[in-house]
Amino acid sequence: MTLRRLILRRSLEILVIFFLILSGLFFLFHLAPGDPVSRMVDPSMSPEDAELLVSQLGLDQPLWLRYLYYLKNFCTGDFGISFHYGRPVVEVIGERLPNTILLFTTSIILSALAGISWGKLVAWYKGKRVDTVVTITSLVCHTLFLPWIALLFIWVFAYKIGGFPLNGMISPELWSDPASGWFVKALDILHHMLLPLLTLSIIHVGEYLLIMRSSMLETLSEDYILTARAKGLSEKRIRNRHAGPNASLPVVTNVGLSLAFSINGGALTETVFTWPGIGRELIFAVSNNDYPLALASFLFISIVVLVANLVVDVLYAYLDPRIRY
Amino acid sequence: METKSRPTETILNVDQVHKTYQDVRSLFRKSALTITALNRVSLEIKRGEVFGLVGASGSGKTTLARLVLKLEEFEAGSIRFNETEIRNLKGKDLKAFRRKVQLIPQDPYQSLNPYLSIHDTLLEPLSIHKIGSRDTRTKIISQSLEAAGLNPAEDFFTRYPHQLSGGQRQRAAIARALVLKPEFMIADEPTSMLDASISFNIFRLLIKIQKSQKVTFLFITHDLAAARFFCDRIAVIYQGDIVESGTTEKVIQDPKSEYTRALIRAQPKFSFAKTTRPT
Amino acid sequence: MLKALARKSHTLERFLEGWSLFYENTVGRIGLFLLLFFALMAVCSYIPPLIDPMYHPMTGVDPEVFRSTPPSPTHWLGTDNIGRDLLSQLLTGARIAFLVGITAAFMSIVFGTLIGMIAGYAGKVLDSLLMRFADMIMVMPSLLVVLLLSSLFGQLNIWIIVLLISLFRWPGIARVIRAQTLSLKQRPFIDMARVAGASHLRIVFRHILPNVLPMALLYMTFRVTSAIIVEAALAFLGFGDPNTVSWGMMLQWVWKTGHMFQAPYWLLPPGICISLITLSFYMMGRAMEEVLDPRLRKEEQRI
Amino acid sequence: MTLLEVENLSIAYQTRGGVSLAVDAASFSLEKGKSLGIVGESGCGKTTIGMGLLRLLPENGIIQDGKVLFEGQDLLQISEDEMRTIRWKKISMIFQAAMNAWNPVQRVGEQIVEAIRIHYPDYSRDRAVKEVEDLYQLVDIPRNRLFNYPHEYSGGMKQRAIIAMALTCHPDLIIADEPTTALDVIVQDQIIQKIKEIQKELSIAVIFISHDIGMVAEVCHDIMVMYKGKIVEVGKREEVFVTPMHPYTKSLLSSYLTLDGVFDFEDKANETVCQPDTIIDSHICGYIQHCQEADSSCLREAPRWQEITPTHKALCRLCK
Repeated sequence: MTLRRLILRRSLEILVIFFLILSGLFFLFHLAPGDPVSRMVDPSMSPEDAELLVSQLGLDQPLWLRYLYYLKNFCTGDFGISFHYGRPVVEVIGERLPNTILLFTTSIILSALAGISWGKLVAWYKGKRVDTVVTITSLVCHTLFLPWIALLFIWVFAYKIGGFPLNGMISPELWSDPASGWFVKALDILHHMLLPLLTLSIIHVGEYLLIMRSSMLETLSEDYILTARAKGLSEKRIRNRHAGPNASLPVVTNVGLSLAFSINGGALTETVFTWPGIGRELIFAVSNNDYPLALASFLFISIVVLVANLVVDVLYAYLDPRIRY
Repeated sequence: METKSRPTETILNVDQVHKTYQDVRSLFRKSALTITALNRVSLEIKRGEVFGLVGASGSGKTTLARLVLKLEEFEAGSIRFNETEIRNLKGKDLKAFRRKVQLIPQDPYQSLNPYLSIHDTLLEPLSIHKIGSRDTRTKIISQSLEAAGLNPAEDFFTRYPHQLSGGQRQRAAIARALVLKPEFMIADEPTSMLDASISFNIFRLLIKIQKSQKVTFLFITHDLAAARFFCDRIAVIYQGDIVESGTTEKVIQDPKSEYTRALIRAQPKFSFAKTTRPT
Repeated sequence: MLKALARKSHTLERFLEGWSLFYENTVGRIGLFLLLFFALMAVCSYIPPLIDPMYHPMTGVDPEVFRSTPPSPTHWLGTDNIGRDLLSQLLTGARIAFLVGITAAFMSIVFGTLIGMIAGYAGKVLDSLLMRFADMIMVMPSLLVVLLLSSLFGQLNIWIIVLLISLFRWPGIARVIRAQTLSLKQRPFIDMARVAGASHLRIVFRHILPNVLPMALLYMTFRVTSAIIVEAALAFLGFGDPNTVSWGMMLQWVWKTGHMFQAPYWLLPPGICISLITLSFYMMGRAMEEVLDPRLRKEEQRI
Repeated sequence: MTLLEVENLSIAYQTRGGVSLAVDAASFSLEKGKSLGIVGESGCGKTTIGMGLLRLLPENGIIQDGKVLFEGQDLLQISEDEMRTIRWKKISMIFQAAMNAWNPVQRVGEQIVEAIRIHYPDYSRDRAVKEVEDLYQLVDIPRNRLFNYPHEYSGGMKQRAIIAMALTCHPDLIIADEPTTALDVIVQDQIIQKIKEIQKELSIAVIFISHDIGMVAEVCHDIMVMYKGKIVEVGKREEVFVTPMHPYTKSLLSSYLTLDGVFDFEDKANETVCQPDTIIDSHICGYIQHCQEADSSCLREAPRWQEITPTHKALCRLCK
């Protein structure tokens, strides 16, 4: 199967899954105890506005019509008005989504790269002291409770030592200053991003490193490694050219499989560091009964996970010729 | 001693059996690849004989065995066992059929459930078919084990597969096939995983069983020499087609098909030894 | 003595062999001792309220304390801002963690094993349907879904949370068990059972189940950790069961009441406990994996 | 001229149960351009010898004692770096057909070119590719398959490509470890013929390891029979085949089924294989449980090497 065909097929599957999630959410919202109208319409709205919104969302129609309205509104990007912000939900999401993608993808890519390269080395020194120390450290890193370690980082680095911002993504005074150029702004974002990034990465590096280590050990007992040895290749070449690429395949698979779990961590990190991302928005919306926002945030988080899954699949097919042929 | 009763009676009749597989990997291609495992294969096995099916891996010989055992379905043709079509067997009839046809598997390391003791493994067919009381069951199990050359049988009751050697496991698998006293046994490359001297003893055991229990054998192998040793008649199968069949001696002495000739040519020659050693 | 007995019983023999391998494993041993420590904590959680009602983790308030106080002879770990004893909260937290972790993990194992075996054994349409369904659940962030549900259905009690966690965490196990079932199905002993006339039910429960059970138990330890983490995160975000104390909830209190910079004695213990209890289950799981997975101890078979 | 001389090679494996001896004081030699077959059951130590010669034992394998003199140089004494220059350039291997000897994510041609360029760093890539193409012609694989992935090859093709790779650096010795197991009978024969042909034409010495005594006899000048880690009989193939001396060799030959019935197998095969193994003193003959010729003296005394002809000898007290 060619790469293009694979992408097409996976995209199709993903569309179906997304459609199911979309429909599932609708029925959840409309069949849960309580009044669906009050969920979608801000109680503080004027009656005329509320009526307009009700007819726009089709909330006065029978269930199946409402469902069609819902699908149509999704396609046109109409998710209603956020109770809290008083603005169309899609605007809020549009602002938040890039921030989440920035933090999330950076941390996943960084930790996958670090996990693969360190795991490769550690496996090579199996049974030595380095191996034991690194393995146990990764175990500890992997099982650290994320919100707690985030609080700890804020307490230590931002409060005790200082030098790191306590929260947010930007320093407002710097951004309102017309004198600061794009480079300063980028640096400012990076400065704010460091602690959340570190938090997210620490959890993932541990996981990926452990997977890479055991995958590497398994690969080293494969027959083609023996061939490589018999060919007279140096150990380093065997490690980097033959064992490494094969061993990293399961790590890639695992990144894909645990993406949904990783996004949980992403949302928690955003919340603790008040990083203006979509995960934090969802948690905030749920706490404040801002249903339109919660619904839309969840949908977009699902889209992020699904697309990331697609990317991982394609990457895997690219790395393993047995998948595409 | 009973001489061959009605030697011409047919026990198994395979008629124009056709079986194809879809290549799973190309399921999403525009034209899904279909592999023909068996191409309108016909053969007839007489009661009491040893029939050999010789072919390379992937030639369809194991597929045929699985069809006869009713482990898989086939598209066209018919398989009749004792004049009964097995294709639509269900429920009670299927159970009765299962009692009469047994399999000696290829891989003794994989054919015994690692979590069952030898006794429990042999007990299972008896309890499925509700044969005998508790005491008679133990007796049947001992007899089967001893018939398969595991002496004394009681020593093996509590053992688990991983505590046995390869040859012993294969004997246990044979004993399991024997507990139901089948009429027809299929041996699917029963020695290909075993070392030469052990596999030779397994052959001898099978011959002994065949003689003493009057079982009909379908013997599946890739090795012409083994087929010659064991079989009355053989059929050579190549890529889903039976290219040749007849009595063993005739096929080997006077092969008609090109493939059979190639098979015979591929056998070790020992030309250096022939001249010095009497046959 | 034990060895003589073991020769008679296959299960016991395997268990003893596995146990000795497990115990030789440093990681496994550390995990086991940590776990025993937490079990002890959970057992001890019943003691403080018996000594004095003011040690009750939820309702007990020290009448002399009006704000969060550091460790003292009467409150070994200090108190929270309304004068509740932190130690007794911490001990109760251990109990809740065990309860949530083990029941949720057990339930997801039961779902996962059954669905995985059915999908793998039945194959064809049922297999693809079940696995697509599993894939769909797998791409849903469980924590966020539970959050969404709790906003729709109101405050969830601890049992509903456990049920929801297990409903969202079975697909991983189902996939593994399905893969194992598929490879078992290829193994000739399944064919042999069919040739002997065994029914599907018999094959699944007598021949496949015992072979996948060790793997299922192994995954249970990993599921315990994820269940504990999800529950703690929920509680941390304020969606826990308000009638129980959990470590996640303690963290939420210290965070929301703004004590995190002033009261390290309050911030540190719950976080350490959550991290360590998940670590201990994880370590046990890793050690078990090495015992169960023959590929990881290949050198033994190679002669 | 002697190419390889192995003296008293003992190799053991470290297991959880302790140290187990896999090869017990093996001594043999091989002339330049000749071929030697090692025959024995699985687990008799034949593969271990092959791996030991190249010092490619698994981590828990220990070479306890002995010398491996290759062109007069003891391979067990040189450093790992020096050993790497010996591997493939002087001694190469043809692996078991059942093994995944190819790295699944690299193109086959790439892997062969790598073997050349490691040992001849001054070769350009094009020159290396050219050489591989010639070798492909030699082993009858179409040139355009060179840069396919391993999974696109059939079993026989993979094996032929392995042979091509083994020849890349013009080695003096090739160790072929069960090169035809798991292949079809006809393909098996093709591979055997190919190895034979190459051995003759390029006059490369070959050590051919197999469980199949018939296969070994097809290819090799000399045959060495192993049982439970010990060499039990050595000789020219005619000698071993026509006048086998060790009871184990006899049983191997008598259980060998052939098309024309060269060997009479009816009477000699033993039925004692299923006796439970009991632990026996290590110094007495390891085959005693299955031996039909053993007498009471075999239980007391260690077996001795008996020389039948200058080239043919067996480790058995009874054969003369």
